[in-house]
Amino acid sequence: MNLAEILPQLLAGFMAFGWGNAFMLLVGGVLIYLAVAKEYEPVLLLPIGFGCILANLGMSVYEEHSFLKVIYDAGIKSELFPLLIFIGVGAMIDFRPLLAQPRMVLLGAAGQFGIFGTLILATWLGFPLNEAASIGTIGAIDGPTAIFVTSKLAPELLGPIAVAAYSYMSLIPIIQPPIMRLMTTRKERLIRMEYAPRPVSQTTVVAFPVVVTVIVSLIAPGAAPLMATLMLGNLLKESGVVERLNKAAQNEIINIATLFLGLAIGATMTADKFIFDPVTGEWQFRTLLVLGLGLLAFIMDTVAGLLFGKLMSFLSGGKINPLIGACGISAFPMAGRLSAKMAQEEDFDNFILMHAMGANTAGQLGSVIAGGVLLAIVSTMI
Amino acid sequence: MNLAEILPQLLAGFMAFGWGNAFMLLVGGVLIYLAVAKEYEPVLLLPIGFGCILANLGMSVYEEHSFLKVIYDAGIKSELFPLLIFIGVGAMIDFRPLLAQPRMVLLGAAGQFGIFGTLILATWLGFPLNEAASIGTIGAIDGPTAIFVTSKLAPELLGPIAVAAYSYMSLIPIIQPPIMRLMTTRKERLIRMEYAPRPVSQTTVVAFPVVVTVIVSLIAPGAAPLMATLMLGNLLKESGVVERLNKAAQNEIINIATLFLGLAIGATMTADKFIFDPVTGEWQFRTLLVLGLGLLAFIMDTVAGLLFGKLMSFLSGGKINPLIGACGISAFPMAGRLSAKMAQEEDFDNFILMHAMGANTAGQLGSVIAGGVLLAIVSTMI
Amino acid sequence: MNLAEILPQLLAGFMAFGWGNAFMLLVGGVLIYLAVAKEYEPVLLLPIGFGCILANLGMSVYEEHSFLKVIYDAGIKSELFPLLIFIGVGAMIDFRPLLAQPRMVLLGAAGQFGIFGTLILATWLGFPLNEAASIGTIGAIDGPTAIFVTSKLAPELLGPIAVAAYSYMSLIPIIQPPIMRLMTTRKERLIRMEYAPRPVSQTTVVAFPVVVTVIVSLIAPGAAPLMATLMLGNLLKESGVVERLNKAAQNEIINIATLFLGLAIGATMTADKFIFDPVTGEWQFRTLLVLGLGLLAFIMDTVAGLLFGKLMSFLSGGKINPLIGACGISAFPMAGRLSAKMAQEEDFDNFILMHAMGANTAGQLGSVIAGGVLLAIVSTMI
Amino acid sequence: MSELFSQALWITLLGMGLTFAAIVLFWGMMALITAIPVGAEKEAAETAPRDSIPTQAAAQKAKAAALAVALALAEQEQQQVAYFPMPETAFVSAWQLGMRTRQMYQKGSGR
Amino acid sequence: MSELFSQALWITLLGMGLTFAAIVLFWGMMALITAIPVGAEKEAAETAPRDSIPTQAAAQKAKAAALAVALALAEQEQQQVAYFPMPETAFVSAWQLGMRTRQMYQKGSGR
Amino acid sequence: MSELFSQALWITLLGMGLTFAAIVLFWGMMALITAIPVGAEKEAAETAPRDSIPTQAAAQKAKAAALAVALALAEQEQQQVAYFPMPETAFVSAWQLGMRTRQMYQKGSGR
Ligand code: NA
Ligand code: NA
Ligand code: NA
Repeated sequence: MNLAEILPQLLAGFMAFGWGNAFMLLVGGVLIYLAVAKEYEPVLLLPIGFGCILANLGMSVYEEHSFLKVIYDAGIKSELFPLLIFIGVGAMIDFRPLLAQPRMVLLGAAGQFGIFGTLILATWLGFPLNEAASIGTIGAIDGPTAIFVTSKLAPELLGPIAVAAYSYMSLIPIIQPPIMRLMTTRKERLIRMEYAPRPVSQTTVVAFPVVVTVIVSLIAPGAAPLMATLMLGNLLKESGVVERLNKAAQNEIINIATLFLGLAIGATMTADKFIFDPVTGEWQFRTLLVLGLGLLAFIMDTVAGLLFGKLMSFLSGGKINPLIGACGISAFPMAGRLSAKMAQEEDFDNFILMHAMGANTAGQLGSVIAGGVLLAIVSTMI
Repeated sequence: MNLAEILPQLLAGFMAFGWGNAFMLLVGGVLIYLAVAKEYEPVLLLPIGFGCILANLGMSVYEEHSFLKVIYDAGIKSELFPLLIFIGVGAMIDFRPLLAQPRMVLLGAAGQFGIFGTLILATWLGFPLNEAASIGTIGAIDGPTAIFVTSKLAPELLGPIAVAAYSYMSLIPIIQPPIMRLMTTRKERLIRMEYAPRPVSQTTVVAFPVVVTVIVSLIAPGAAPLMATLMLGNLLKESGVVERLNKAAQNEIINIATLFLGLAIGATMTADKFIFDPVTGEWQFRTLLVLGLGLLAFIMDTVAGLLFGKLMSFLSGGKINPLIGACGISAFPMAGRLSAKMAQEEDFDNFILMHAMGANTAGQLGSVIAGGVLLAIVSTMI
Repeated sequence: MNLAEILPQLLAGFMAFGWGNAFMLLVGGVLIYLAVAKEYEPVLLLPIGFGCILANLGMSVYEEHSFLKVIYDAGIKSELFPLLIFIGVGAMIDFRPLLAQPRMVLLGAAGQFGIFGTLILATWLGFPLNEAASIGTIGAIDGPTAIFVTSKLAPELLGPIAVAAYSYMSLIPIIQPPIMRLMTTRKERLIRMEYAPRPVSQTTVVAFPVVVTVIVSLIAPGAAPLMATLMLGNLLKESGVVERLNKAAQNEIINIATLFLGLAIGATMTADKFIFDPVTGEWQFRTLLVLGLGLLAFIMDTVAGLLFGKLMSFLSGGKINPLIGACGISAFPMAGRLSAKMAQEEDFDNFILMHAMGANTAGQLGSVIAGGVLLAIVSTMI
Repeated sequence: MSELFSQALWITLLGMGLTFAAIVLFWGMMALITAIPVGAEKEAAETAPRDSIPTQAAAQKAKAAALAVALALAEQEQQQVAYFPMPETAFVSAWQLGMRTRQMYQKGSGR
Repeated sequence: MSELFSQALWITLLGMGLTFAAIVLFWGMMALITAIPVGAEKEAAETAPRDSIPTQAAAQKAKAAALAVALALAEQEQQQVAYFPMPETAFVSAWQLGMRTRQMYQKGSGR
Repeated sequence: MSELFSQALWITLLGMGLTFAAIVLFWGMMALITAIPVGAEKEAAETAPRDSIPTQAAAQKAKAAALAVALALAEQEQQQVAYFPMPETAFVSAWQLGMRTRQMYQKGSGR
């Protein structure tokens, strides 16, 4: 027995631990703090933060025998986790407000400009196309879409992109209101909207997810898996005949996938990818840039959505409150509620929640489509 | 940037979509319609129908990077899904009615004739032995058994066989009654059966699944995994000491496995396998043949079961109502209830439900054994 | 068609079945009996017993196409199952009694001596180092730790080690009391302990699992995955903001992992590994030795824990009841309750439950650390 | 007769034969397994009386069960004025059956 | 202007164009899909009236819903004396929204 | 003494040493971690008072808990006339303990 042989092994934990790792432990701690004390998207930030801590203690997804690598390979590399989460999200979405007012769907397209605006900025800053596009997906303002596209185009950026997407999403009530006040007049915010929806039959509600799946798979095959799973979840709920499966989607499947998705993404956040790579001797400023660009993506989305809302308001002869343009960014259902609240702050009797929720679900659809289109275009160019 | 390069990629969805795919979308839509509007086995036909639609939109199990291929490989190729479902099914079955009247078990053997009768017909129609045997398993009238055997012998037929098995099973109340009326006299249907069961002790109920597993594994090793998982589920329930695991079997495990089994099987139903293969230039009439043979399998099972019921009625000196012969086909628990209902239609005071449920659970056992025997014999010959 | 070809296949079940297998069926039956009739750790002994039966009927983890091999590879070889179970266990543990009396943590170290004492005995009996260390882990008196370490060092011993660990753990109320009576005087057992705990803030309770993860990962990297998952589960519960994930950890995740862990471990218990290997012609006396050494491990743990308890009692001037030393062995929460009960048997008004539970959770921590340290040291030497 | 066809016939003969053989074996085993525990019943009754059907009450329970089924069927009949015999699904129905069976026993023992 | 940057502009043009095209297609499809079932409504009403919003009651329900929201928002307002607009989480909130929506309808139909 | 045996002794020495070292480190850390939040307590009390044990009520709760345990143990004692100390399972018992602990606190604070 030779202590000289055993000691390095016993001290392996300390030997591999650098100041960069210590800093990343702090980052993980901050994420957990935000999740627990501030309740910012805790179901994701808590696992991501804990995964980040583990990644810098020798359990990253880059270690050959790490259990987090097993989970990463099984769920992120295979693209299963975002899709499983979408089955659950689909089972929680109600498309009736949108189906009752079909033209609201247009608002779901404008709110995707942030994706492409950010892509332009990122290429201008020198990011290669695959990374720039991945950063752009933060502008989808929809976690699973951003993770699905990024895991195909630039998996090395999964950590910062997921963190940016989910953190800013939880900050929607802070990010959007100033922009909304700046870009709309009080008169516009006071516009009341009539709620006289068409009746929506059960047949329509069941047919909708199937038809959407077919259309999107044909015109944007890149988005097909995302849209298919989202719509599968919705079909499970709306069909009303498979309550067992509906419950499994909304509980077991989404909870397990969410926990392990968060852990695995956090476990990509090693110090050498985020701070300083001792092998190449390079500082990783990209992480900060990603976080900054992500904030811009949210802002551009909101601005584009509001501009389109103003256009629709003008075209409709002032019958549409432009505030609901801000719901087209996705961020379901926070953005929808926020718009309704802004309108009500100006006039206590002004209720636009149903219109806002319609635009918000349209934004969810638009986000997935834009993400798929982006994936398809960029895939051919790299 | 060259549009000529990108365009084909953007139109990839349309380019790969032929009239055959359009037809299969219709088929998927019909399956979903049957599931939702008619409630024909919705927990399976809904996922199968949706999977069929996805398969013809570029997400089949034959695509290299399809998420449904990942699920197919993990659950069907590995044979796990049918076995996981059987754990849950076993936890839902009550063998007490059968244990209280052991001779009822004989009815579980005769009702398997359809398996072999269909095999004969299929070979006569020119199917190779492995495919003929797989088609025969529709006569097991038990989804997981049919899928387990088929995935080993002829995985290319999984789609039509699963669809046939589950659709006809949901049509039991339409298929069986005419045959039952035709083959039994009113006098026979009026036979009342005494219900004086032996007491069944807790020890017996716990020992039963273990002993069955041992016997079947020795004499029909092909059926061992199916019988073992079915009996494991039953043991979890009957032991009464592992309520957590029992609930997991009856909920999480069976629900998740059922959803993904259905999706993955539906995702095998591509147009080139079902309608017309553009590569070989051949029409796939086999699918229609499978559906037709499957119906015959159900009919032959019922006829054989009733004939054996009449034989037992004769041997017992008219103490057994031959209607319960029709429960030996499996199709648990529909067939059991149907027989009881038929007897009661003739005579409102005639209750044979407990006898019928005994024969029905015997049919479940017989189906698994016959499936295993078939698998063992055919495996040596191909 | 040649019967001579088919017959061997049909009789394959009987041909492969030897007297050793018959004996192992009995062993499996006894385990199921203990689980059902005696309720000895049924959630694990029932699946292990059933898995043992399957292993000797041609479905062991050593068979190429066995579904239990699929489960074994996915959950044991990958080390996922013990870790998933620990997420659930962590979500069930309350560290408040320990945090309120920090010095109790010392008792968690002494109770690990059985691990190393057993290791010494096992090497003395001729076991190679990797197997001796694995046998020692029975002394961790914590199933997932023993399984995690053994699956890395000596997977061939998984079956007997898991069976020993769980069986003796359920026998704690029989094993410990005589030793406790023998090693303590009545006067010592009568010592009352003041319960004036420090207040434990919510911040402390949330920070604790994170800090423990960091410390253990640095000083005992071998234990890092175990401690990290245990603490993740605890964080999910204590954070209070991710109730969905907490419930998933305590239900779906732990139940499914437990069921399949038990089955897969049972399925390693084939006759040729446990009784007699017909290839080498050797009797496998090792199994009996493992079971015997395992019992000694429990005894040595208890003795060391009590001795340390007496030391602390002496050092504290008789303010500490040495009985709580017996809780440091882990076996959470049985050992904790047992000590409280022993103290109360002497004096009906003596309540040391909170102190006992503190020492008991300390034992849980100590077990994981000792297991990790053992793994790290032995890994460098083989 | 083609060779394949003759093979199919052989498989049928062998397959049905083995299935019947296995089922007959089951019969014997069940006769045995339900006979043995009469001695062990005492112990079983002490530790786990919850699920076993007591002999004396069985006939009464059967009647109660039959009545419950009759009511259920009558009810179903009425619904079918507008609608054919509800083709329920295997899983959901198995589930329902379990629940219903439990209810039957509850009614029986409640008397 | 670098080639990469020009590529990015092209992607933006193409991407936003396709996204709008898809969404416009959705609009048409939704107009169609919500128009057709008026004929099929009768059948649907027979088999599954549970989830569809009846025309006659819709306006009333909308009012009820609006009122409920108003109350909820007013309530939220009060809480915010001490605390800024609760940044809720996506999943939990989606969940809550579903529950709340159901409650709204329950209140509406309960009147 | 064989080399293997001497290795085992070394492992024991090193292993127990490291385990004790880690546990002592834990002790220090816990002393620290439970000391710090006294300053942070105010904030914690505002946002999350639900789970922390208030100092003033602790002694009272301990009594209540002790009483509950006494009753539970007494009850268990009686059952054991016919039956030895129920060897419960780890998971189920951990679960039960959690429930029981919660109940204890509920009883305590309900007074
Ligand atoms: Na968006
Ligand atoms: Na059958
Ligand atoms: Na221990």
